[in-house]
Amino acid sequence: MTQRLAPRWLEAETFDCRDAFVETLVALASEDPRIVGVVNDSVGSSKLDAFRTAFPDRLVNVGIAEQDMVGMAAGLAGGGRIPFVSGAACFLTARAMEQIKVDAAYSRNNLKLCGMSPGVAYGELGPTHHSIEDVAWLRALDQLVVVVPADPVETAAAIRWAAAYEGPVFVRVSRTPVPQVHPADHTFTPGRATVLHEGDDVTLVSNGTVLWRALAAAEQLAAEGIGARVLSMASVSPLDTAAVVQAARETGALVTAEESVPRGGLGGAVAEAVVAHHPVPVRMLGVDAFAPTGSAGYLLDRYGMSPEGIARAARELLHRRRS
Amino acid sequence: MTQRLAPRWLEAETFDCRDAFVETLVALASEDPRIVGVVNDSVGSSKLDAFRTAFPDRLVNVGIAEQDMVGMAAGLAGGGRIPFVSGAACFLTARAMEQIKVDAAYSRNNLKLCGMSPGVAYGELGPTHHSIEDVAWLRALDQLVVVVPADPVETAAAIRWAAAYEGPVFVRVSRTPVPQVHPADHTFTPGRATVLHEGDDVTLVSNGTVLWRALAAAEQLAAEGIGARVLSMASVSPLDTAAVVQAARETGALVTAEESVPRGGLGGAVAEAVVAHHPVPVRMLGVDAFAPTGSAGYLLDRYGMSPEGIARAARELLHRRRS
Amino acid sequence: MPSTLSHAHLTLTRAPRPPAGAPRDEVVAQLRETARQIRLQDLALVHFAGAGHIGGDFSAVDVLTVLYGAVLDVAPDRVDDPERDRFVLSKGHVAGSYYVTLAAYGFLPVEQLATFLKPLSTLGGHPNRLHVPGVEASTGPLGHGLPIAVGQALAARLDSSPRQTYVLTGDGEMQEGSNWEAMMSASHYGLDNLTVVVDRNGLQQGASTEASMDLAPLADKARAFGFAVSEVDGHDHGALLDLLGSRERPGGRPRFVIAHTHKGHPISFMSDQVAWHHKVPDADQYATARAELDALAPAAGGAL
Amino acid sequence: MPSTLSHAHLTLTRAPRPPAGAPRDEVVAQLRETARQIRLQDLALVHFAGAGHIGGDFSAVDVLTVLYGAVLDVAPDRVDDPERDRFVLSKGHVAGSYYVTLAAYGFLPVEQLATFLKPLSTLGGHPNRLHVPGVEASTGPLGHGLPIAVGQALAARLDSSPRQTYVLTGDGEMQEGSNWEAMMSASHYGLDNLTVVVDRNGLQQGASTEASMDLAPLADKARAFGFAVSEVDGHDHGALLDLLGSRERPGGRPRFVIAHTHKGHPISFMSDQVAWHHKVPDADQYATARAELDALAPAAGGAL
Ligand SMILES: Cc1ncc(C[n+]2csc(CCOP(=O)(O)OP(=O)(O)O)c2C)c(N)n1
Ligand SMILES: Cc1ncc(C[n+]2csc(CCOP(=O)(O)OP(=O)(O)O)c2C)c(N)n1
Ligand SMILES: [Mg+2]
Ligand SMILES: [Mg+2]
Repeated sequence: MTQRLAPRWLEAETFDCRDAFVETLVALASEDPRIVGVVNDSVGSSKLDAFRTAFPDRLVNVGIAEQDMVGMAAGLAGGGRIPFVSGAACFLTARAMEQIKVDAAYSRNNLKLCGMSPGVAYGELGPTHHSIEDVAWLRALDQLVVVVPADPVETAAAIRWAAAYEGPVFVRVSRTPVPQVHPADHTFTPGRATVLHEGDDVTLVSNGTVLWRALAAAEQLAAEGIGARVLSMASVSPLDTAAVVQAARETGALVTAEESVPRGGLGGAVAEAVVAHHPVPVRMLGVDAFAPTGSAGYLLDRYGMSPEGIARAARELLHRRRS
Repeated sequence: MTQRLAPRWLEAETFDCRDAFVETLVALASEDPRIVGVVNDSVGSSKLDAFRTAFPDRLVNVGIAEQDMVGMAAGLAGGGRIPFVSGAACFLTARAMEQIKVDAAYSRNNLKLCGMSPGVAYGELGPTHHSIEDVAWLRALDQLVVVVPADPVETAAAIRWAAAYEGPVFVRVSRTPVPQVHPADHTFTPGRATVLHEGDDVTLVSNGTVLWRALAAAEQLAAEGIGARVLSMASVSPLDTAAVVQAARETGALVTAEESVPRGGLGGAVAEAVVAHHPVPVRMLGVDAFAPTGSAGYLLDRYGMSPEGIARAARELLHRRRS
Repeated sequence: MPSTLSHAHLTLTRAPRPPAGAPRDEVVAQLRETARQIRLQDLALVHFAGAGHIGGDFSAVDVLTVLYGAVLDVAPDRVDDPERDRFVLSKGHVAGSYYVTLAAYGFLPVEQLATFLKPLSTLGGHPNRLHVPGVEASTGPLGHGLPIAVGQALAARLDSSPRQTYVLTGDGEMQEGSNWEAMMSASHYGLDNLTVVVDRNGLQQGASTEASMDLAPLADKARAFGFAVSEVDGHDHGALLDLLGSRERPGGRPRFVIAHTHKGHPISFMSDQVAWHHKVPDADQYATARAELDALAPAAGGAL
Repeated sequence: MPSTLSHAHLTLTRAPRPPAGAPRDEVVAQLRETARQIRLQDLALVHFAGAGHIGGDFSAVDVLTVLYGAVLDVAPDRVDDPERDRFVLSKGHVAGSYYVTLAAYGFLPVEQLATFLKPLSTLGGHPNRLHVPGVEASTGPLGHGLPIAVGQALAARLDSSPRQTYVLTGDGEMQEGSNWEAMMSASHYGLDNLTVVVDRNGLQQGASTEASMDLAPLADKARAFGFAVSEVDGHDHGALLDLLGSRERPGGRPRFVIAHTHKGHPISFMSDQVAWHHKVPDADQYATARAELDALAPAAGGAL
């Protein structure tokens, strides 16, 4: 699937974004004593060992109990702490959905919800451990900022921003290896997208572990003379509606690609912005069903999100528009 | 707000859909001994007293424990029963989201999840008791049929269909009084919409307690010479994509109106279908934020879904398209 | 349709907190009278709003009054003081009696009570921490308050602060698993700065707890989850004051207080009647209930 | 990267169910040997797949073997029989040992085990009831199995059927509130046809249960929630057979069996080591573990 990748993607060093997450959190916590970690027996799976070593008293393990995890974190916030709640995205979101709705979003407690290994990152562990719905679920909630960073730089930026922001945030943190796609000085701003690749024929909107794949697709398309704009859209809620509308206006067609269910997810968000302001064709790629057994990489390819798959979707969309 | 309503809406008899729900369930249960009710201290709020009187041994109260409610229902299904799980939509969905994902959708257990008093039906009890996210949340789940009936006829039809269908279903059942909008012989088919009012200038897509308001809006628009097609879309997932695309093609603009968050909800579903097949402008109405204190009717009006509000949205959309 | 609440129905006056060192009898008498006033005012709120949860309101009023009147280290001018005590009303459906209690102790202007459940009022059917001064947690869905309170108590522990956390839950509410997760956490972390009070009125929404989903033996459950358990008459202001007011703490263990109460107490036709979970008194019932509460006024020589 | 599992590594042979009336000693010996075979096969599965949860696999194997070998009224040709017993593996992460157990008792072809975790295999990291014959519930998220089992047991009760329901949970898993909701329901409905077995290995994912979130006193908790509690050595096939195999039921109360086990048992370097929750044996460790299991073969005179 990757034979047409430009060498820089094939040779790129890849990163586990949990490392950037923890490194950033430790640095922030050294400066701000209010920061605490809250986990559900998930120190290892969140790679929080360094945090625990540095701040043994500021890592609260609630055991395997996700409702209590978010509820207690709300109480810690009420006591002036800034809790970073860190557990597998699938259980954090589905098991504590009502606490996220009421104790985080509605109550606007200062909670930072860090969904580890979202999407299909758990690969062969299967759909019970996949978290393909979290983006759609949490985007439906008023007041909550939903962030899907694409690489270690953006993960660190999102965590730094979240610590400084006074309010509830959900950030996905993936274990799936990704190359660095953003410049080292990249910052996170809610509701602000970044153009990572210029083009006027079609736009690829992506984030998370799929963004590098979209960039690789854009390079393939460029080689064929198709100018694909790549919009890096870590901020799913609020969405950068202006950037989407501008892309619709200037490129006339969009492909979205995400490691989640596009129904209501990034794809849905883009579709809603487009029909509200400048209707153009949108093709939504994502993991739209309970996946069969396979690794994360295998599944992303299978659901049409190999670089080649994304490029093909763009080509088909352009072809349909022309015909 | 309702001064321009045609007399038939002002004078119409209104119904609490829970009555049709229970009446239908009792009738079905008399014929099929596999049917059981499962509640979370919600016999009264689900109006299930008649069911309990008729089948005292077949009404399982799990207490105030929603995770257990859905899990036990899955076990009852594994024992050959057809459980109708009935509790306030807000708690049923948010509190048992992971059980709905895993035990209902992923496992395809034969569960009928009946979300009572969804949307803003609980009025002054506030956003903790509102269930404006359920449609977006459950639509994100693979395998689950999501139904939002509009009146007693459609509620009964959906419950009858759900009992006969072998698989997981979510049905909203509202307490908010609504007039009958469907003919007495109306049936429910997943993925099938019904045209309730003909028109070629604009389409109003709606369901649930908002549908009669959309019909009233269409009558207002008709009086002004604007032909508004009204699509009754109880089946949110699967969606009747063909009907939406046909409406987009034939009327060129759509307004969606629903008692839920349109982000990812009915509005989102329509937006996704439209951009995939025939991009046209869509205006999405719904309860898109945590609502202030107020009754259900007050809040629906406030969020732009009085008949006049819906008509206004349609007019604005047409105006924008023409300019 | 009841007419709307007018100024004449705002009978509540602000209750002074008893000065430190006041004799116990005086304090208890004052708490008893304040509780009676709170019930009178809450009754009017529910009657005129045409909605509310008067059964659970009235079973909780005495605990609320003792907490706000003599136990909690809180005050209207210190709602943001990090060192205030924390109180979480987990049974958020009794917002009516809670708002009245907050008004009695000066957290809300009494006039604001007239907006209860009105369009755009900040006094909605469940307390909202962003809109109501003194409210620590937005509640309503059962099973939220106890985990939050455990977090509050743990925060105090992390701060090495002596501040205390109290939480009031329903008994039916203890069927929620989230509460048992929180119970386990509280004892795991040895939070002896936490007091859980259960409003043990034996009724939930549709029936008795026993018939709905039996909680018994509740004390054994709490003990097995590591709590120091005590039981008390939840309408006895003196007993509540002695128990809740005591700053003695069982070493390393959180406290679990089973407050035996009656839903709808002390109204003859409401007490222990499940229907009054959220029934609204009509004009006759309103008058009767008022008369029964009036008869309990100190001047009338009555007692709750 | 381990090489892939080949036919030569499919060492498992189908274990016959002991005939009714077989002497206890023979049955126990057979169960012990089957458990050893299951461990050998599971070890290969995890080693070659490069993933799995071998610690929890090995603490659960003996309970699984006794249940499928001598207790459950189930059979490969009766997986749809409404009157079969029900078993729910709530600690779904030990799918590896569960698949091997199912293969040992004929629910799956042994060859199919070679597909464990391979792309598109039906034998994924957690059991799927739609794809694996004999699996009653799709599990993986902790805290699902017990509520489902309570529903199964209640269904039997509604049918006036003698069929039994068994569920195996992790001990860390008992921190989930959903389980305590289910415990309360089971005793409220008097489900003496339900047996909850807790794999009490004292470890969870990151540390001991004691350090993570203490469950003690677990027996008291279960008793306070209305269960008849017994404790047993979870690696003693005879004791498990006597306890689980007995059809005597405590009148009106569900059973709670605390099976004291060791994670990774009986491998010297795995036993009671939290790291082996989901560590994968490398080639050397694989060889050593095999040798240790081989030394326990009946011919070698060993015993688990
Ligand atoms: C999670 C959740 N499920 C259901 C409800 C609906 N509900 C509101 S009050 C109530 C009964 C509460 O009983 P209890 O806790 O005993 O309170 P009290 O008797 O003091 O009113 C129920 C079921 C709710 N508010 N939250
Ligand atoms: C709801 C949920 N939260 C977290 C996890 C991640 N997880 C998988 S296994 C495990 C530890 C389980 O410990 P225990 O129940 O004691 O099982 P055992 O020791 O028998 O392996 C955890 C936390 C999960 N599977 N489900
Ligand atoms: Mg009660
Ligand atoms: Mg364990």
